[in-house]
Amino acid sequence: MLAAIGVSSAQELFDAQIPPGVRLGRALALPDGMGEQEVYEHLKVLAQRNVSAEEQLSFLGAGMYDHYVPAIVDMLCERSEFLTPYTPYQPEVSQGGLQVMFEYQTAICELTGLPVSNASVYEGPSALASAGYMAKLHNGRSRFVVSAGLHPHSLRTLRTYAHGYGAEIVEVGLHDGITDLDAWAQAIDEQTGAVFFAQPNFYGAVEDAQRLVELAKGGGDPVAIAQVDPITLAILRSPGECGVDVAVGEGQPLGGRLDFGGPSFGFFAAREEYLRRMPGRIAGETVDADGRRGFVLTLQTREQHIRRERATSNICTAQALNALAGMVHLAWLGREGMVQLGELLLARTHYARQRLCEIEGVSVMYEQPAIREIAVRLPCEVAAVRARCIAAGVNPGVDVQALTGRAEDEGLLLVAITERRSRQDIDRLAQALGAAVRECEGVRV
Amino acid sequence: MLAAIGVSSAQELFDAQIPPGVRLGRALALPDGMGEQEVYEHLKVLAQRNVSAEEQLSFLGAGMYDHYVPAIVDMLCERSEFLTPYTPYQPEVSQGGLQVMFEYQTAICELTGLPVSNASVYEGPSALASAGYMAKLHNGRSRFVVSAGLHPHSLRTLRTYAHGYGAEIVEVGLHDGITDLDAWAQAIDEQTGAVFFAQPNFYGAVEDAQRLVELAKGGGDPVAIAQVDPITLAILRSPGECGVDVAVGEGQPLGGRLDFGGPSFGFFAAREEYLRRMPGRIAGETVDADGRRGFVLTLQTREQHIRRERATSNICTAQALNALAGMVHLAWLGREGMVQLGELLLARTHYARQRLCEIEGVSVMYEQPAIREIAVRLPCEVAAVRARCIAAGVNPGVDVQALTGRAEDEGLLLVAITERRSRQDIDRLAQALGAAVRECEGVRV
Amino acid sequence: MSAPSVGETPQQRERAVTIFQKGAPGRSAFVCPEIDVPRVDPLVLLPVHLRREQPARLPQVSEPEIVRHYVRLSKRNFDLDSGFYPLGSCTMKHNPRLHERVAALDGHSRLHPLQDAGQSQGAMRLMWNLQQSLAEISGLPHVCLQPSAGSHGELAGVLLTRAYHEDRGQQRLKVLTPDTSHGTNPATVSMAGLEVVKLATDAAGGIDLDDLRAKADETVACLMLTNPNTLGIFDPNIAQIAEIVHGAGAILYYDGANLNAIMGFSRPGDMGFDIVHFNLHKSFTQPHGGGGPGSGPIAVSDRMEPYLPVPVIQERPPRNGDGQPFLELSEDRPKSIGRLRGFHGNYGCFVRAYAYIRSLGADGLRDASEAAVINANYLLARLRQLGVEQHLPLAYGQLCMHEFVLSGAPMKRELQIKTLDLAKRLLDHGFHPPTVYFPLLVEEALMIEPTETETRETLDEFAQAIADILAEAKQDPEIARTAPHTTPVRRLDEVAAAKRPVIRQQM
Amino acid sequence: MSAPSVGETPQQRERAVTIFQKGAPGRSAFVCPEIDVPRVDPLVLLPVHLRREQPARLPQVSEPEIVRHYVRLSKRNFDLDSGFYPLGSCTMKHNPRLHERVAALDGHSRLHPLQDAGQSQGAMRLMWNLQQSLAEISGLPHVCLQPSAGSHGELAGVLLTRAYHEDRGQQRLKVLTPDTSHGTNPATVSMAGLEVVKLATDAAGGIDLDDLRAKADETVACLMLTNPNTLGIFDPNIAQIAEIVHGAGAILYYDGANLNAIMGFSRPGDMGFDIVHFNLHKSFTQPHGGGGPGSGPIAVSDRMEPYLPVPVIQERPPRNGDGQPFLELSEDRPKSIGRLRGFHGNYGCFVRAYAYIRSLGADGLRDASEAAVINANYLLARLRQLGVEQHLPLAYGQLCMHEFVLSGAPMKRELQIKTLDLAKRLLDHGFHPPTVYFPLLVEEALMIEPTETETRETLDEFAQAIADILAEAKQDPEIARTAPHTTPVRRLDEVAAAKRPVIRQQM
Ligand SMILES: Cc1ncc(COP(=O)(O)O)c(C=O)c1O
Ligand SMILES: Cc1ncc(COP(=O)(O)O)c(C=O)c1O
Repeated sequence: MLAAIGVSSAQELFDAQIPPGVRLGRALALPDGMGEQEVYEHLKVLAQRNVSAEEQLSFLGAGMYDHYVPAIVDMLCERSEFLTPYTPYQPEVSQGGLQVMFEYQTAICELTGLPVSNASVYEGPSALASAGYMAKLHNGRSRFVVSAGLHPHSLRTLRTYAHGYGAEIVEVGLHDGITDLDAWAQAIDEQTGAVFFAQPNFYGAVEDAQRLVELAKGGGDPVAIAQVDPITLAILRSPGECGVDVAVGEGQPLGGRLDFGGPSFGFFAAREEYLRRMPGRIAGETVDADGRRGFVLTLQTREQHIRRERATSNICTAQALNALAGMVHLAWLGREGMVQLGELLLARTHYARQRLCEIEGVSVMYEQPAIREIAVRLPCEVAAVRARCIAAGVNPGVDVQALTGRAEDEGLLLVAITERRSRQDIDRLAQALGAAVRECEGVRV
Repeated sequence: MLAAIGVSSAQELFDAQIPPGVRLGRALALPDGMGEQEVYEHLKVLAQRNVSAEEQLSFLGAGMYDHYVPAIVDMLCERSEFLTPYTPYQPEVSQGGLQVMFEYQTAICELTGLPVSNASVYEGPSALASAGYMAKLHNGRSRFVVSAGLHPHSLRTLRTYAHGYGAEIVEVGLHDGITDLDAWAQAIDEQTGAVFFAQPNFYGAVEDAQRLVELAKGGGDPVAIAQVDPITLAILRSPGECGVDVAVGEGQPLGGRLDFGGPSFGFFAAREEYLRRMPGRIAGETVDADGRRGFVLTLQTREQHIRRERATSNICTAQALNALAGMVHLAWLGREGMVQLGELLLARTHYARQRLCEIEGVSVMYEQPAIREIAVRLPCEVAAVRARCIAAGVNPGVDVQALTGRAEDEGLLLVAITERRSRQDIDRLAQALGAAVRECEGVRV
Repeated sequence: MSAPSVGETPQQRERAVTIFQKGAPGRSAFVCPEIDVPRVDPLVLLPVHLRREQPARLPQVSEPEIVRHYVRLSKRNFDLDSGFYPLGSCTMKHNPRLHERVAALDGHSRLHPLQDAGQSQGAMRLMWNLQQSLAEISGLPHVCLQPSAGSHGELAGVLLTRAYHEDRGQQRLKVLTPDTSHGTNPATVSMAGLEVVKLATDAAGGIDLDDLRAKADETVACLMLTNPNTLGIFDPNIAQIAEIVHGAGAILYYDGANLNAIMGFSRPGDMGFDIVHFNLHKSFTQPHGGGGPGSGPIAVSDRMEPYLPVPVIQERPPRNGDGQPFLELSEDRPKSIGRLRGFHGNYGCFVRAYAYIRSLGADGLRDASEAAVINANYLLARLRQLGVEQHLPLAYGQLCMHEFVLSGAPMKRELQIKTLDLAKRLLDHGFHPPTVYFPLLVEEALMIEPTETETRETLDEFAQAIADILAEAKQDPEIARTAPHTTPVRRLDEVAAAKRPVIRQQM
Repeated sequence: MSAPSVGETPQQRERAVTIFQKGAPGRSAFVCPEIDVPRVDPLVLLPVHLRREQPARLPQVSEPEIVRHYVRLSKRNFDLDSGFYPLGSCTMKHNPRLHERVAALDGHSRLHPLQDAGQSQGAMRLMWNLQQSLAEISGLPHVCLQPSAGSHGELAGVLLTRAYHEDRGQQRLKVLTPDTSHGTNPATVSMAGLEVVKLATDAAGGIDLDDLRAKADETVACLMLTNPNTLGIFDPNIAQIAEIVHGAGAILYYDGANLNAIMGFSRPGDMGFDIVHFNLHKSFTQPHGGGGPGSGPIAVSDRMEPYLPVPVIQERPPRNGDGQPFLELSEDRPKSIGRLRGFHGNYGCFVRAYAYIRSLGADGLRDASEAAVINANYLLARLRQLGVEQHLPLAYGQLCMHEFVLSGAPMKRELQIKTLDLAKRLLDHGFHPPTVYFPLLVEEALMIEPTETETRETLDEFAQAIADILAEAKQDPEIARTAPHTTPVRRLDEVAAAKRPVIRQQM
């Protein structure tokens, strides 16, 4: 091949192009390569140094959840035809991927009750931050009012982005576990470009989303942005029904692995008027030269490769495969199934709330409804209690304050209940937590 | 749908066809059905009650081996297009499967050095028994001479089949771990229809296969049938080169999981003259109506669906998917790779032989070469030594006598070394075995 | 490669090239682990006279080449996940992917067959539970899971009947099989050293009782039967058949390939059968893999039990401290016919079948059979509605169980297309054809088994395709006679293949 | 469905029907676990005013329907495992399946991101090792793995430069990008609240140094560059460029999308770059998934380190008794730009990239870049040999790095087919076309990146296909202009799609 190129060595090819001053001139200081078997063994050893949700009875949640992902999701996502293509730049040979995007958009529209959806963004928190950018492009205002009920990662990501595109953030606190309605109403004014809240919020509490939007729209004309948990949307009043303008969220509960936090997908849906300012790919329907129905990436004039610095977002590679997983999971759950699942989670979370609050000294954080996650207040150091539970084989959930850093969150434990956690598992949790609390109380006394 | 059929209920459909006397009339006494998640959890609990080769350092072999199966094998075998079709009865839409069979046959011919191969049979021992049936069809003689070096399962399966198709079995013992050549020569006469031996034999020893065949052909005109281990065939003199007529074997080392013993595949290769008496499917090359190269199931007049009671075998469903795994594994190992692998196993097995025989009281069973399995003699009860090793986290191999039931096999431990067992692993084995032997010796004294 | 013509599909343009014709010297995928032990001269470890002379000419290809080769090849297959596959007698029902997931768990897939009993109780329990389930489903109490496929189960069964009679000092050499029987039945009989005697089929599609009575004497070892039979007809005289066979001192063998018709509705044991084989790869949805693996467990009555193959699982008192009976494999059975293969059978298939049975449960299995029978009858009715019957009449009866057989004889006469042509033309419509030319006693047979996992929409489309092909043939039979037109290759010359067999890549 | 015509392929015959148009009421795949806790009125647990009014109209389909639907859909995609995919700037190299296997291990795939540090040391170690490797490969010591893709890494980088300058009390609002830059670069600049200033390309395909000198002043925050650039040209003036930019007090940002050209040969850090983003889904073979997931870690120089996003991994003294440093995620970084997303980044992609780096090792990575550059130059030479150059000249230079850009302008003029037509006609030949119409400064651009994992045979076939298409166009340009002819759908009307957008299934 070198002869065909007209050089006598590969080195020549590089030397002809890379100036001497910037040649590396030595081997990279990396370990030698290994055969497949050795790499497998090495990665397996690393995996064994982690404790997975498959080995430990775990109630961790706070943004990522151990839902049961049906086998067909893996099977479909592993198909070369879905796994290995690039973004569908040649629609004639990408109808599979494009139709999946179209179906996914349909599903997200149905879930959120909003008329338009893109084909996925990176993940939840950055989706929220991107919604802020879209709001800024929409009305040019740079005052954002945010509920403290947002996931702390969302809040921080929004701050990072907002510092970039120039927006100031006003935080509204909670009352009995949900956004303080009075403070919320007061904070929102005519200068407010967008308002943000989470449903259910980070603490698991169901907000009165409709009221939040009404109050927001009463105080000005902000873009109302909700970060929603998709698994709850079959039973919870939908963003569309609540008057929300933009609904975003973390898609991991739909077909996603835990994967130590990623990759998953973010979803992004909005009212019609935002269509041409949406970030990301959008698949649209059309016909081919012979009149066959087909799908293409559409409204690309929003996008970076066409509009460059005037693009509505910089996103390019998104999360198509994860969105496929989400779509397949949704089809598998089905119309009635997803409602049944919602009711199951609601019932089990209620049971967990009751069982945990039977423990001496443990109380519920709020009186609000909760669907698959609940925050309880412990009478002693959360870290110590957690350590004891974990030693007993039960990971009781997330230490809230460690994540939020808020003083008022001291003692809060966030417990996630998925369909994989049976009544028996919840009883085991109650027992372990009870024992741990008693021990810690004993130590304190 | 019932209306279209013209019945008013499903019950009617059944009652019209199944006479009252043989209706079940009650529900089956089986547990209720479960959702996917519950079935998964149940099967996982069962899996956890097994100790897999992934969890335990294991030197078990004796017919099934823990070789490293590359990831592409799983990926290809899980593709719907290979996993879910039936036997390729419609060649125009089965060219994938048929070409794989054709390639597989080529690979088996190359490995065995024989010109014809079928597309797989069930597994190793029954492949040997089927070869006996073919020999009987070939020359009508019903006296079989077998080496005691055959795998005990092969020997027993052959007996079962032979009782059916009518053949008497004369067993020839071993000498220094390999077939006793004198006894072998003596046992074979003009009435002998077939002779059977294993290469390497059950005890891991490499036979002088060429000599065995020479002696057999010297004593009469039997069909010479060898059961061979495919993983050794890249370095070992091939059956074809040794004058063997029929080579069969267990295909599990090629692309197979352990699967607690199955499914795997059996391979079956022979000299040209046996082609029209081979059992099983055979893919052959042809052309289509436009002259394109294509593949079909061929020589079907041997088979049960055409020839019925005069078929050369009753086999129908065989092991196509496992044969695909084998073919992919072989392509992955490649021409040089398989030789390198053979040399690696040879070297490591030699090392293991040395390390184990350094243990006081442990001796090697034979002086013959061994490629990836070796039998050593312990000075004390094998069961007791094994139990101690297992308690120490090392499964040292197979208790030979428990499998063969032969008095002379007392004290024998059969140790399998695959490329997944490193020098360090072998050292760990030597240490565990040494300690166990010392303890058992101590107990005995 | 010449310029793509519009008439040729992309796959047709691609010529078949085997993996042996690809690659180049020096290419490979495998990186062999280093020899980490002290070097010893390999010729000392394995002397030259034992070493291979001619290297095995395996492929020399990189991993990307392997992947691309086989992925492309896979696309030249029709598969059940992509389309309707109504292959009669094969029960092409949906293969749930959950089964692949659980079968792949390390504790199942990486478990060595000689792992100590104490460290494989999960596997033994699974096998035990599966045995109990199959016993209940078949109405026969003793199960051996060992046989590798249906035909292997048949061999086990026929050897069992031999052992049974021999144990009673009887030499019974004849096996009765109806002319509708599957080819494996007579082939098995020969392999087991017995002799086939054919039974005639009566006008209703069942066994001709007179013929049976005439032939069922003290030389008969057993009768092999599937019920419903390969015509999809449940033999209304099954009770009398059993009586006659048993009356003659012979054994009744049930070929379980058609079990999908009757699960939870009727049981071979209750019909009087002594032995049944199951095809886990049919009724219990082990994927077919393009021709295996399968699994063919057998269940038998008390009197056959002593002869069951070894090993069998036995329950012992609890040992692991978990209060559960300890399970063990035992080879200690003096009257056993012996082993049929290595180890304990196709465990990987057991896992899938067991997962299936636990998923469906008692009601689900019954529902499956019910839906299978409804689907078959619906499709039959739909074909009638479309007037297909005129050219493709039902061979026997009015209703059917889970499958039915049409005769293509009128079609051949009137429309000048054969069953084979119809089948090939169905390929152009994106359907896998039914089983053709079987059973042998039906002229130009077309054997259709839709299974329970197909939707009504699919059945409607399939019926319409058949009607369309018949209509097309009325206009121009040549289209079907030269079909298929759009498959990766067109009609293949099977005669040439058999005449001068090329069965491996020339190098 | 009408009768299959011979001119239409089977896939063309099949009309697109979404999953929402399939199924029927009552059908479903999911069996919900029973409510195993005491029943409480659901309306008490979640009052009606919080409940959904209109049900979400999700599909009502059985599992077999879902499987068949999506398997069939998958077959309407072109994929890398089945064919050559020389999409310039996208590095479509083979995706080893080992990576999928290891990423699926429970300890990786089922690990919760908030699992306690003591119970996730394997994951932290993997991330740490990956960071160290990326630092060595790029020549920049500090790595943050968090960004979700290349563009996200760019955002991180531009925010870092802002933070850097702000920390020095400087308001620098301009970002220089060459006109060859990828669209994500200018788009990112705007999102970060800065302003794009375009730089001209010189005759050799590099940055116009005069233009750079004129624009590099104290208002400039940074220069964003990829090197080799999107023309496949390694900028020979890179040292001067760095000098000029640094001289102006600005930061040098490296868009790492083209890293596959130089691994082990040259390092952005050594060229003077302060920040680099990696595309693990390009250079490090994370599969593209039809449009993600990706992962876009960044590496930075010492002076940028204080501003890195949180969290970062830190080494602490051993704690688990294994003698290994204990690794922890820390958010305690006062000057950090903050978080860019939830949790720690796309760990699943890290596993694959890490497996890749360990598989190849130092030499393997260098070999990969070497082969990528050889393959690109070989393909270029091959096209020249076939006389393609006449119609499709190389846009700049004589040699190239890992990719090259042809101009279709002469072809359009002389043969009356556009780059788009050539691309569409390549589809009929079974090849994925190169990137087209990018970079923008090349008329009718065709950007070809073969990658290192393709064989010479494939490159030869591809070159031949291009030559054939040109020859065919000479005879009859209409064939290419109406191409593709054999794909599942033919050329699609993108204008109509955008004019009246239908972006979800009407129900
Ligand atoms: C009626 C009948 N009996 C027996 C068999 C043989 O089963 P197997 O292929 O599993 O050996 C079949 C398979 O098609 C069959 O249809
Ligand atoms: C040169 C260049 N820069 C940046 C990007 C953006 O990367 P990503 O798609 O990962 O966001 C791309 C992707 O095509 C690219 O080619």
